Amino acid sequence: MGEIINYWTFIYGPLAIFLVGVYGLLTQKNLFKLVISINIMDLGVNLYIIALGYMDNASAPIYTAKLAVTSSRFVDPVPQALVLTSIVISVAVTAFVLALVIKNYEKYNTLDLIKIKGIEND
Amino acid sequence: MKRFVSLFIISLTTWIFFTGSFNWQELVTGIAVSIVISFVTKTYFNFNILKFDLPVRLIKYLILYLPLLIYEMIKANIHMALIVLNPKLPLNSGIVKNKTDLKNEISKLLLANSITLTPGTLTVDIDEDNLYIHTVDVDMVKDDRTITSEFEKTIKGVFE
Amino acid sequence: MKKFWAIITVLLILFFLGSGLIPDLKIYKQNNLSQKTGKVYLNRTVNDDSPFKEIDKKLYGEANDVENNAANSVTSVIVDYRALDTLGEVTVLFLAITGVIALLGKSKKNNRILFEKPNYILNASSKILLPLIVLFGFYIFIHGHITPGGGFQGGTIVAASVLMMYFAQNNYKLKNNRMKVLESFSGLSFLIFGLLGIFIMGDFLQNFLELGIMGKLFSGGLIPIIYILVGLKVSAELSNVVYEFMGEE
Amino acid sequence: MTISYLIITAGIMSAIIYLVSKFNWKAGTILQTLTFLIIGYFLYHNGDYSSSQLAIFNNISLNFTYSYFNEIFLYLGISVMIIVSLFSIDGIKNYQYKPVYNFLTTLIFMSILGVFGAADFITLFIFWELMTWVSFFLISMGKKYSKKAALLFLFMSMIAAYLMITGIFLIDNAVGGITFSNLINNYGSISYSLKFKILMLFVLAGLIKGGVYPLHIWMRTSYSESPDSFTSILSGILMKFGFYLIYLIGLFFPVAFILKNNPSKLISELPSSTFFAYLAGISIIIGTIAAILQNDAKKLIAFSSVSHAGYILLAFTYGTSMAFAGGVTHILVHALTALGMFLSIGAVYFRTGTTKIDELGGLIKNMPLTFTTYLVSIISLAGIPPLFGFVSKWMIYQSLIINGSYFLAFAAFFGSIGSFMYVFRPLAGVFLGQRPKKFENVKEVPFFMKAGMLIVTILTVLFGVLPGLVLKPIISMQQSIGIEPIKASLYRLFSGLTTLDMLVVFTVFGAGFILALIIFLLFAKPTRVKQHEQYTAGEIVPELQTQPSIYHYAKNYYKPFSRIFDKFPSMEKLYKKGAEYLSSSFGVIEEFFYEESINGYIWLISITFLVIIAIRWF
Amino acid sequence: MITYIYWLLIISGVLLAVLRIILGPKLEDRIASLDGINVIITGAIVLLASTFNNSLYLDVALIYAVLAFLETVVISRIIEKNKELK
Amino acid sequence: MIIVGKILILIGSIFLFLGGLGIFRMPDVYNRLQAGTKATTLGFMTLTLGVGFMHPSWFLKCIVIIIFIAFTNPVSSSVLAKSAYRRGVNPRKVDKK
Amino acid sequence: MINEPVLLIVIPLFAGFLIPIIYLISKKAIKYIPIIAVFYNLFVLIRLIQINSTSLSYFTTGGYKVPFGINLIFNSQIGIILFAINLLALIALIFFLKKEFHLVNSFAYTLGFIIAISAVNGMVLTGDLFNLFVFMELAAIAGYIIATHKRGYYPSFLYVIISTFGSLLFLLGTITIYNVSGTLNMASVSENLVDVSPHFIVVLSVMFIVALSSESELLPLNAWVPKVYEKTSITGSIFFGSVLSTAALFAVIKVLVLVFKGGYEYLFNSLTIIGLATLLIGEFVAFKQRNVRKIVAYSSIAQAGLIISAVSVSLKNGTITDSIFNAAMFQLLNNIFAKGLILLGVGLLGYYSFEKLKGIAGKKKFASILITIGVLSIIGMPPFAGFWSKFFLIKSLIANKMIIFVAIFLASAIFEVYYYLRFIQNMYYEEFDSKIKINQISAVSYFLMISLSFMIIYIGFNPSSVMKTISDIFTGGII
Ligand code: NA
Ligand code: NA
Repeated sequence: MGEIINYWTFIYGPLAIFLVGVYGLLTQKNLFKLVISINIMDLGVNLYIIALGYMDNASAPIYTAKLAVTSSRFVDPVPQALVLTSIVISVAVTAFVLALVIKNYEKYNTLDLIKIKGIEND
Repeated sequence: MKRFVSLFIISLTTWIFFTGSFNWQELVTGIAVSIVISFVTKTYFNFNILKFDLPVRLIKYLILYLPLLIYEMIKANIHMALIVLNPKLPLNSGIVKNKTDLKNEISKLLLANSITLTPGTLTVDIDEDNLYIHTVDVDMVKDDRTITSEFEKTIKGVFE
Repeated sequence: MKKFWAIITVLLILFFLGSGLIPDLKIYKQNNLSQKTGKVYLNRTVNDDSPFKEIDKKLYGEANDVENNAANSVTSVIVDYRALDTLGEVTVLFLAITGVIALLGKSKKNNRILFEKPNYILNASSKILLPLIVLFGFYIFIHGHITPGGGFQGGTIVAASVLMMYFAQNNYKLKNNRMKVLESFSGLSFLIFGLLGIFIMGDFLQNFLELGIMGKLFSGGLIPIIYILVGLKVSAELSNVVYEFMGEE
Repeated sequence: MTISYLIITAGIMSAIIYLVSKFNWKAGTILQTLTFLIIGYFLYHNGDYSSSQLAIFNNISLNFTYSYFNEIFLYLGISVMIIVSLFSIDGIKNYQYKPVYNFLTTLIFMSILGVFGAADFITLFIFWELMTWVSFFLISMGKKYSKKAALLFLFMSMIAAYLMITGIFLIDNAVGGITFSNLINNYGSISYSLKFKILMLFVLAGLIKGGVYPLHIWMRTSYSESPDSFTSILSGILMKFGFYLIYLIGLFFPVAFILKNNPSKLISELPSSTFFAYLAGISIIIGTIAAILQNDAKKLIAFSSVSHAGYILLAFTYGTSMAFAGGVTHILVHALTALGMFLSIGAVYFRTGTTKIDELGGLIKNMPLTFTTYLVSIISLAGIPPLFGFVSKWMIYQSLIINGSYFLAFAAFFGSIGSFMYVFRPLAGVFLGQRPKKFENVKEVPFFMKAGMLIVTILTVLFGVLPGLVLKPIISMQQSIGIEPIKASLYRLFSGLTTLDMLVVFTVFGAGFILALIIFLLFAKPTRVKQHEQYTAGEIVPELQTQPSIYHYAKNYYKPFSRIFDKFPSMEKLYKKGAEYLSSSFGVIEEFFYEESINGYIWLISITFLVIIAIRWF
Repeated sequence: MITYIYWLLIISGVLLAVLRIILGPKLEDRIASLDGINVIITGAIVLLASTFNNSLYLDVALIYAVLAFLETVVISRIIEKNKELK
Repeated sequence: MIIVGKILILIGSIFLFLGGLGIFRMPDVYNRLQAGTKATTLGFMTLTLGVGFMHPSWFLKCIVIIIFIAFTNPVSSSVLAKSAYRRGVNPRKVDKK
Repeated sequence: MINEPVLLIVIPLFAGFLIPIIYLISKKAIKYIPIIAVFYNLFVLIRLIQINSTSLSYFTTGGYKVPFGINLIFNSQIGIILFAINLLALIALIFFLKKEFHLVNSFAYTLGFIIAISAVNGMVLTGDLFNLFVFMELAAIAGYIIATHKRGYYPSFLYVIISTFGSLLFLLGTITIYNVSGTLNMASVSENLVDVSPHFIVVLSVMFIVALSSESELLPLNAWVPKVYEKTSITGSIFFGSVLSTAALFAVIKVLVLVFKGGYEYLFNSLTIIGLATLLIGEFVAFKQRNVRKIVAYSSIAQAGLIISAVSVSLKNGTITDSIFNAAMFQLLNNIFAKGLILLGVGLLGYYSFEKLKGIAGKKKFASILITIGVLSIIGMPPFAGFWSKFFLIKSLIANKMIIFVAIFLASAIFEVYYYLRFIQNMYYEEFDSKIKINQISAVSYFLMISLSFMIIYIGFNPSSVMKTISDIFTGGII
């Protein structure tokens, strides 16, 4: 039972969030919603990273005087570091792509994918 | 210069609170950071704490104002809790205008915040010397000093 | 109908991904950290001969023979072991922001949100909050190596204070040229410290300073310096974004 | 002198000739002729079979050989080049870039030595490609649309090159080396299917170069658009590169290997030889018909080349000793006759500036030698005794008759009949009939051009009378391979059925001709008609003065005939249609993969993802 | 045991406020709820520090508090300017 | 000390809960702010103070946080209230009488 | 003099960080910084190529030993590939500064470009999976900016979405790999990736196939390529066509070689099929285009497909280098110059559609000849460089009995020859439309084109020495 819950937390949960984003990309026609979908995927990936770094009964990997005495376990610092990098990068990309959405709107006066494609092909 | 020093003192004090230690490394860094920040933000800071009697006032303030505030806050919350927990939700709310004699910006701000944190009142806005306050029970407000007067005295004593 | 198929597709992918990854999750949950790079990062024994060995001495406050003395292992990873990533990450942010400004900066000029009336309370409180928030931001990135904070968080807070000022005071204007200089300066310093690492020790971004005592502010060698630079850079960058969106020419 | 030295010499001389031509183009051209002559002399003088090497790039060395199997081709190449060069001493007067032309033709000479003298496939390929390049530039130096033609030539050559290089690597991989000797020694160890692949690759490459239907599409434009003297090289030699390749891979190697063990299995060893035989038949027919329909003398000859390429292929696919020899002989025949025709047409162009049949006429009086050359060439080409062409056709027919194939016999017959139709037309249109006013003062071409044409004429007649001159090396080639050689003496040929004595034939035909001449001179009562009145029976037609060409009797010469083939699909149109069709169907692919919305792309990605996983999963 | 009570109270407080965000009905209501939630969550982080016995979470709480304050202020000001936002 | 801390935390939690309940139950935005701000601020302060009592070494920092929240929370509420007012949300009057 | 490959990343970054300050002083002065930086890069590269041997060495960063720190991999062959990439970057840069600097936002574009060079170098050099992700993102962001240079907002958006999709999958895979192998160092991943279930490998492989297909221009994630190529500036097209695509392909190959080198037959089989499909579809679609940029875009896609399929064929049996692999690397190198030359040349002529390029060779003889050299090289005409890559590829494929592969390759090559020659025909032999304005081409531009042609011809005449210099890139000290 505990195993199953673990799987759900560590694999299916984040992946499901990731795939909600994919679903958005599959069905949404609005540029803005596509960006949101990408962000949902981002969230899923980041959660996945954190989840894989998680361990039971372990604390944040920061040495403090107290911890040194009790010598309790630390979680893996690598995923935490990676997720920070990943978040910053995804924030940067999101900022840029939102600016692009705005420019697309200024240029085509619509955010509908199909309409923009139509205008683009003319 | 006065602003700078005021700001520096505030910053350094805050730093010490943040770090919670008097380790020399932290202090040195704190001083350096405080100097930088004071220098950068002094233009926007027009509050002078360099008054000779400030420590005295501050103690007075702590003794007089803080208990008052806490008392009022607890009262406010119990009052609020009673309303919230009452199934009938007994409300009689509205916005009223109250006067203040405070001139200093900080003082007015403190007044407004204090009011917001106390029974059934919420400061919505301030103009020259009026406060617009939302109250849960408008009938409680007798005149245009009812809400402000309690805190005004204390704040005036400390900051003006 | 399309949505139906989308759901089916997504569920199928979920099935394959999930069930493909599960068996090995089990394996690696059991011996979780012992065979991972993370272990040697935690123990600061990368350059030790047997990297996976457990160090049993208490690190805090006494260990001086570890590779870096940053109490926060995540910071160790970010700013020391994998500092090149961080350099890239800082640059990603820098470039993305440049791009955003290039795309929108011009068209958004003169569009500043000016309020008919300033909010008195906000205006007054912002004057007190500005130095305190900036101080707090500085505190965060200065202590990045011993607390959970770091350059990005601290920088964000500093820039947030600029945002607050724009919303609180109608006549506030950021001196963005100074910010640009700060941004460049901190970026360049990052690189220069990295290059000094090559000159002095032989490797890019290799530490050449005293490590200090773990948990103290002056510890971790280059780590706090780099993180402060990152903090300054992020502060300046994000402030510039605020400026570009809020400021007027 | 080994071939490698000769090639180096040719290479060096190309630069010298270029420089000399810059100074004085005539001197340069003469130097070129002398160079070719001397190189030819050296090859002949040190006539022992030999092989040699030449190191070029870091680790590629070129191998050459002068041997029984290639000597005849080498001499053919050198002779053609000598004749063309001689012709060019006067013939290139009107060309724009004479030094470059001389330079490039010298390089062509070099590539001929390289291709025919190669002892391994890479060497062959390198000189083949050199030839492609030089030809590309030479073709594009020609007329208005020459560049387009050059491009088409390049495209087809590229395809041929790809096929060839693949075949070369297959050989390399199969026998561990690319030298001919290696292949001969290890031919037996190659599996049947691999042999088939190699054969198909090389034969296809060869057919493209040789201009066999339906891969002939580059020939028509290349022939008609390139400079005239180059056209003669193109059809005289370069086209033969293709057949040399087929000869090597399809014939020589199987022959060399199989006949050592089991002489009777030659044909069966050539997979799909029937297919190629039929292809050859089709090529003959189509080439003939198309040639008949052409209005431009050069295009006409180009299509005749398609038809004759068919003959060569037909002979090769038959693979008997006689057909083999016939094929090789026909290569020589076609080289000589094509040379003669192109040189004479070139001579006409040199003086008149056109090759359009219906713009010309009546030049027999002005240019008698040119006329003679053309006449001798076409008679030879049509396979009429007693000229050289008759010999090769006789050999091919003999094998056809022995093996009996109705369609092929019909094709060969049709080709011969057709030959009469198309070769006669330029003869009539250019040299006979009305002479347009502007050509009244046309003179015979200068000395060196005449000399070139004269040599061709003489050789055509000489080889016709004494075929043994060329059959001797072929026989010795066959002997050294180990095939039972054909039986032939200096002027006699023996097939299983009959004996051909060319001397007798020549005497009979010569006697007949003289008899006819006497009868003509004694008894004919010709009425002289002014040249321009013959067509209108004395009636004055006003348009005749302004547009004489529409009343030219060569105009719509084979109109009724061409009407039959009006609706017939042209291969070129077919290719064009095919390309259009491909283009539109590729449009669908583009729509699917690159013109979707973002959702569409993500669908594509997701499905790819699923498919790849699912295939492996279950 | 008492820890569970703390968390039960805090989490139900958050949930109630979240419910208000969902129910609205006005934009202002949602922002007000968000503001409240933020304070509760800040408190929760402080409590987390106590539970994990790790003072580092206090910094996190403070960061959260700063950002939450700015969030409310900025959103309020924006909707004040753009009255058409609903 | 620990006991005091625990009790303070309990009280704080209760107020935080009441804040949430107030936000949920109150009829309009002003009243929600009233409930949200007051109850949550006090709850937060009490809770944090309790934590500070439980871990004396953190006390100073807890005070900083308390001051910060006590200072900013009314401000933000006020800003939101004013903006709501400017947007034309009228305070609802519920008359008992 | 320090000889660390990391300088190739640091120097352009340094220039990039310097630009904002300089920009405050003088808006024109920022022109010179990137040029100096790339020149210096080339200088450093020459030095590095000289002192490094052909065996693969790992350069540590931060003083942390392999495989725990982030390592850069370098040897003289990688140096040469990098040199070509940087050279093309320099050419694009010079062209940009001369011609396109004033067009839009010169600041952001210059910055984007110089940082892109840093990112591209990082992609080629890094030996760490996550670091590769960071550099890929950095290059991608630079790419997004460059893609918007001519207001191509929609293509850029498309590019962002597709590329982000790819990089998220890559991240997912990278983290999964870290979780099971405990390391991010490419070479050591492959050693630790044992005892995992076959399903796991399948999922992981597919994740990587799809993830890497975006930057390497493989199906199914390459839809952005033609759109972006079409709508960007000349500099942008060279950047995408020669600089970014090469680096990305190299990075992908690096991941395949270092991470998946042994026993992932299914991965390589799938990649071969995908690569060949990409090749065919790319050539088919290019066949129908009548716009040179689109032609180059699709042919670039096709080339990527070819290279990837050749590489995966050569990796299938677990051996890292063999002749097919080397031929693919040779092809990679050749493409840099040929594509760069065509894109630059056509960009200089100023028109992309066949309609407008009709007969332009008559007016712009020299430029047309130079373009033609590029085209002939791409279609594999001897003696240009491209011929030899086809030569080596066919030779090695046949030596490995990949007859079907060769057949597909040859079929696609014929399409390629056809449409490129059609382009040449259009340029040379059609009637020039006198309404079309002819652009002046400056001496600098000619110089750039000539230097590219020179490279093509040089390789064409020294194929085996060049081949020898870049072959066996990944042999040597793999830990
Ligand atoms: Na109140
Ligand atoms: Na509040």
